[in-house]
Amino acid sequence: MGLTLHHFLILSAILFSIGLVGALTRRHIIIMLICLEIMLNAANLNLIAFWHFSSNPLLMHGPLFTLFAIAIAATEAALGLALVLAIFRHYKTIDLESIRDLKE
Amino acid sequence: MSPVQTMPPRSYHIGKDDLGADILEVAMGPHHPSTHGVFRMDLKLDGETVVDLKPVFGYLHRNHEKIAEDITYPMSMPFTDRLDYLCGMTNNWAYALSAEKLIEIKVPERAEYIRVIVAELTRLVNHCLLIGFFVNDLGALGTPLLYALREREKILDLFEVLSGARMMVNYIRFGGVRCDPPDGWLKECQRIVDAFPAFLDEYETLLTENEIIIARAQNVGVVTREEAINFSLTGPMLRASGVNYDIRKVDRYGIYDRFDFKVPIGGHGDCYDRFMVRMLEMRQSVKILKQAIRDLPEGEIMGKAPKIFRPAPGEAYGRIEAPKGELGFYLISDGTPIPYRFKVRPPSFVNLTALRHMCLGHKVADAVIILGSIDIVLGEVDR
Amino acid sequence: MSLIGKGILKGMGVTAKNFFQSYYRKERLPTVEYPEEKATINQFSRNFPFLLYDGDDPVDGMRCTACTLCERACPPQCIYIIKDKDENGKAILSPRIFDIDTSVCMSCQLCVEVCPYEAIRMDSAFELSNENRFEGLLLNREELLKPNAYYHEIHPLEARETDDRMAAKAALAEAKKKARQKRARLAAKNKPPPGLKKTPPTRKKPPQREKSE
Amino acid sequence: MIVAFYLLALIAVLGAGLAITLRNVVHAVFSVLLFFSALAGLFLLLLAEFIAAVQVLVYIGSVGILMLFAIMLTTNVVGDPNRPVQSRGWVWGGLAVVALLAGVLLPIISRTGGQSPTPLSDFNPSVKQLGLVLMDPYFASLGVIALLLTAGLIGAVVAATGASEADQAKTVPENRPRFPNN
Amino acid sequence: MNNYFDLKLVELGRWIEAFFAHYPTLKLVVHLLLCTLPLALSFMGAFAFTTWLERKGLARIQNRPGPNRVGLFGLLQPIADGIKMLLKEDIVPERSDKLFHFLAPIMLMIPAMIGVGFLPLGDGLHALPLDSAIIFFFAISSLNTIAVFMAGWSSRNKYSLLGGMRAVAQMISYEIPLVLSAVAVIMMAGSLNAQEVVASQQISSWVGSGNILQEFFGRILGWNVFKPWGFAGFIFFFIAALAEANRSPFDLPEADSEIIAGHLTEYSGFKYAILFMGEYISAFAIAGIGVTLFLGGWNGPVFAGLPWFVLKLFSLFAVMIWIRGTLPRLRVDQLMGYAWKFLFPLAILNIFLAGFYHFLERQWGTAIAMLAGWLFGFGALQLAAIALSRLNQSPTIRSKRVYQLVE
Repeated sequence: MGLTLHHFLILSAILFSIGLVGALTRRHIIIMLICLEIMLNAANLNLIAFWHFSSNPLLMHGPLFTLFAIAIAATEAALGLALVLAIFRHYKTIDLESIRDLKE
Repeated sequence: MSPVQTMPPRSYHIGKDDLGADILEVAMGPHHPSTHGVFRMDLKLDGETVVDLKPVFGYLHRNHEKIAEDITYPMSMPFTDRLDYLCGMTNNWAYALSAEKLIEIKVPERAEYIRVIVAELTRLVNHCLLIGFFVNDLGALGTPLLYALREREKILDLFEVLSGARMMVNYIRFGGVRCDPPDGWLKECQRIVDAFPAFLDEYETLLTENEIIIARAQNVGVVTREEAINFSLTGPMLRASGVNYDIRKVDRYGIYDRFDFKVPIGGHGDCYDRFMVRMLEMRQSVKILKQAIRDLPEGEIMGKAPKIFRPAPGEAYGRIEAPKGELGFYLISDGTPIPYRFKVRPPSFVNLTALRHMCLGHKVADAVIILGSIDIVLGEVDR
Repeated sequence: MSLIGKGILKGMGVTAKNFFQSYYRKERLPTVEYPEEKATINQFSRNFPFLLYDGDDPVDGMRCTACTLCERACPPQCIYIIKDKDENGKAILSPRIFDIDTSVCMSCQLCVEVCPYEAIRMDSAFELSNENRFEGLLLNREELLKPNAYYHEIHPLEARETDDRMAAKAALAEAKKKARQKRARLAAKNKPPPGLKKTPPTRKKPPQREKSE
Repeated sequence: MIVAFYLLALIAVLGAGLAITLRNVVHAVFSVLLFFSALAGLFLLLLAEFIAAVQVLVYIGSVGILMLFAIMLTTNVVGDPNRPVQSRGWVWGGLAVVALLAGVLLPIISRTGGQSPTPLSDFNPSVKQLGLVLMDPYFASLGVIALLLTAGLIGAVVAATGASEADQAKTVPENRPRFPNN
Repeated sequence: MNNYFDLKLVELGRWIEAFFAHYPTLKLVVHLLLCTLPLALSFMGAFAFTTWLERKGLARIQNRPGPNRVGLFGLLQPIADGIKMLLKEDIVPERSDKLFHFLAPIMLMIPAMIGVGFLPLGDGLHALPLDSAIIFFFAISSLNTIAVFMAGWSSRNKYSLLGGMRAVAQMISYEIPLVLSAVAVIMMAGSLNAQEVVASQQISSWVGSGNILQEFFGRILGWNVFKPWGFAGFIFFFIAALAEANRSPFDLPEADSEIIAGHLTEYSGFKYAILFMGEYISAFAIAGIGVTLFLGGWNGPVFAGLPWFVLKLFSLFAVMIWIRGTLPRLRVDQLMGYAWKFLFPLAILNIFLAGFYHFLERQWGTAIAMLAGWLFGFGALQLAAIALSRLNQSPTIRSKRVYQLVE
């Protein structure tokens, strides 16, 4: 019973949900960004799994889009952390609970 | 001359910086690998930049001046070797000079020439050692230092043959020198002095144009002319800041007026200038040595010194151009053979006072180099 | 327009030169492998003092007359002399105890300069370490005494000078004694003059640090 | 092959789980790095070598370290023990996600049915094909991604330092005398 | 005679595996062991030898004989050091992060060992023959940044934190020029596979032909170093490799004259030895990749294959030792400025140069391309270097200082 697509889909679903739980429940901004990364990676895993079991893998669609996804995720992480720095410098705390008010 | 942009430090306040990261207090402790001997710097660092610096020394204080008030004048001559243990001869000469001011003793010609030869040899030893330690602080893992030590060994062997010991020479007496150089000594000294410029060229190709040293040492630890004079710096540090003040030219003590030599003057007063000024001074010392050995007269080496050295009451201040700066001895005698007051004016102690001013605003790595460029020897700083 | 890394390359050239020359040029590899090969000690180097004696019997051939000049001239005060007395209390001109604490001595050679009788000289042996910290480095008279032959062996030039000086002094003393005897004989022939008592010039003794017994 | 898959899956789930629950943020980041490397292993399992290499290079090499830098620049790394790790309504969040997982994802997965599980070992996709595909039909998107990356880079720099310049409105006392260049 | 040595080794491998022919799983395990075990052991042996080589080399540069007490010419000195390290007490600071303090040395060894696997040691000798080996190598080598951070962070002391942060910043900023200078080679070789890169570095027309002379030079003149963009790329690659492996002019993290031993301060005993070994083997790995990309991997005139690779590797390492004996250290901000404002733009320019060379070669053949490359290409790089150093006031451009000698 070789590896089938189901294995990978279930795994990426579980990982996605773990990421989502983390994002929703943790109060530390950086941990939230980390969970975001976990969710994105779960999606990548899905993409590659579908490409691997697709009918004509030589078209290279899977790796192509994963490459783009990784590039975007990296930029997003960089920007996210820059914003975290700005928030920390302004509010002197990075606890999500206390950062509520939009204006000063 | 490209404008020297001294890097203005971000902020001088002590305490939290804008990112809220607190100030790091680091004690570059007594036995830190790069402090020359037992010397501590209490640094306050903001990230990498030095915000405050407090030099702490006294670890090597041996109570030299108080002991000197218990023993007779000639008995404290061997103690002067222990002041700046790298150049024993110049310490002896400074003490002898001030003692000879207390009692007028005619120093014979041959002794004067030997004193000049021996002092210039110590200047060579001190300067090439300093450059070795300075580049070692820059990180060059000891290669230039070991070349310097190799040259120093030759000169120390000369001292050993002449005075019996390599560093604790105790060679110069009031009114002359202790013993005559044995016959082979002058030929050997001539050979070493002739071979020295070759070593200096090799040292210069290794160090002066090295881009990394230029990048690390230029515009670091800048001391302007006025600041140098206000801090009463002396010696190569003063001349690197552009002040033309060399005691050999100013006082014309001994027979320095007979030799023609130049005094190198730096333009920027930063670490690189101090390093270059010492390099050029070594070449001038070789020039003096050549002239001194050439016309060394015959004759006896000891003036008519009284058996018991009992000067009339009074005071005297003798100073010479030691390799590190102006080394002075201030003696007050009250008619007995024992000095009433024996005060040493060490050059590296006075130069050290400028350390804090030079290091503020620079990085930790620069603070280490600035300390290296001041050329302190703790025996002299703590006395 | 200089190549960017020219200074660094020239520096590397110097180290390369040193690397290769250290294989064939002696001057580039001056290290001495200490325990196997020893560097020659030059005859002028000095380390710790030792006492000289002529002839073969150390005690009575000793030149030192316990005049304690060197004890007073020693800056760290590390020499300790007690004069010798024979059985009926008359002082003999030689030290019963002559100790040098080599852990205190800083080998400054002042004692050699001061000594009028050429009795103390500087040795150049430097392997002196021993396991006993206190008594080990305190050398008493027996350990300090060394024959004149040993002195000739370690400092040949200096030893010869000292011997010539001693010989000249002895000859001078001989001539003076002969002259005195001649004068005495002459005076004994024509009525002996009253003996004048010559008092040695009194010297104000420099303040003596009290020796801790 | 199955054993490798289950092992890597376990490590991945462990890494992600730990990342959420650990109190010390630095430990959380290290566990996420473990998660990323497990994922790289899975990509290798799926014969997407280049993507595994990029994953290691981008995620573990730079994003991980970016996180560590961000933590270094902001304080309270260990997180004060008295505050609860999760925000207040964490129970409801967890329940919502589980409901989403069971209700929506799993049924869809079960309906897709297995594609033809092509035997794993017959083809080995080389980077050259990816390069060719990247060049001819998708060249425009490559350009767009490049622009996006540069914009992101500049944006991050402005965001991070911009804020600090504003704080430094107060002038820096010019106390070191400018060296008169003689 | 060529790659005779490698074929023999591969045959030996096949012969051993033949014993387990009828247990497929065992055969797989043995195959894996044969790929990795000799590699690991040989590189640990190489590590021991290089510590001796380094101490002897540095000593001879400094006019002293170097270790010669333990064994003949001091050859047993590394073993003596190893035993000493084993016996030394392993002190773990009390408030440190025990788990990560323990993990850091392991985390440093992993990328070093995997990185070494990607090197094409000989014709058939390639531990991890991945299609995208070079990119994987750079990915893995970025792992030891994390290990250095872990070491610096977990020992919870001022100096190691300072050292750790310096090391991380330095490694990140030198990874870019490292990868970019490799990109030029990959672009010209046309593939990421290490074996193909090596194969592309021999003049195939000459190697096939009969006469001895062309055979001899064919395998040398093909190396990338003799091409204009290859030589410039090799210089940038080597400088970045020095920084990546924390070697001499950039050994900021363990700058003993400033912060005691950087992230290694709190390590003692065998953990320190492992960290030390990890550093050396990652330096080996990066030097190996440098040899593969620029110095023609295992190509060599008479006995191509493993001997040539080892010879080039150790000669590159000898140059590292030589540099360590001469050059002083750069300051942190200069080091960063040098990477971002000097090496990075030049590496990009080098890629354009390679493209220009490729186009010329297509049009008018290699001779003209070589000529044009060396004249214009190198001139352009030199001009760019001068412009850049003038831009950020680097030391080389500052006017030479003149010192008056006054009376």
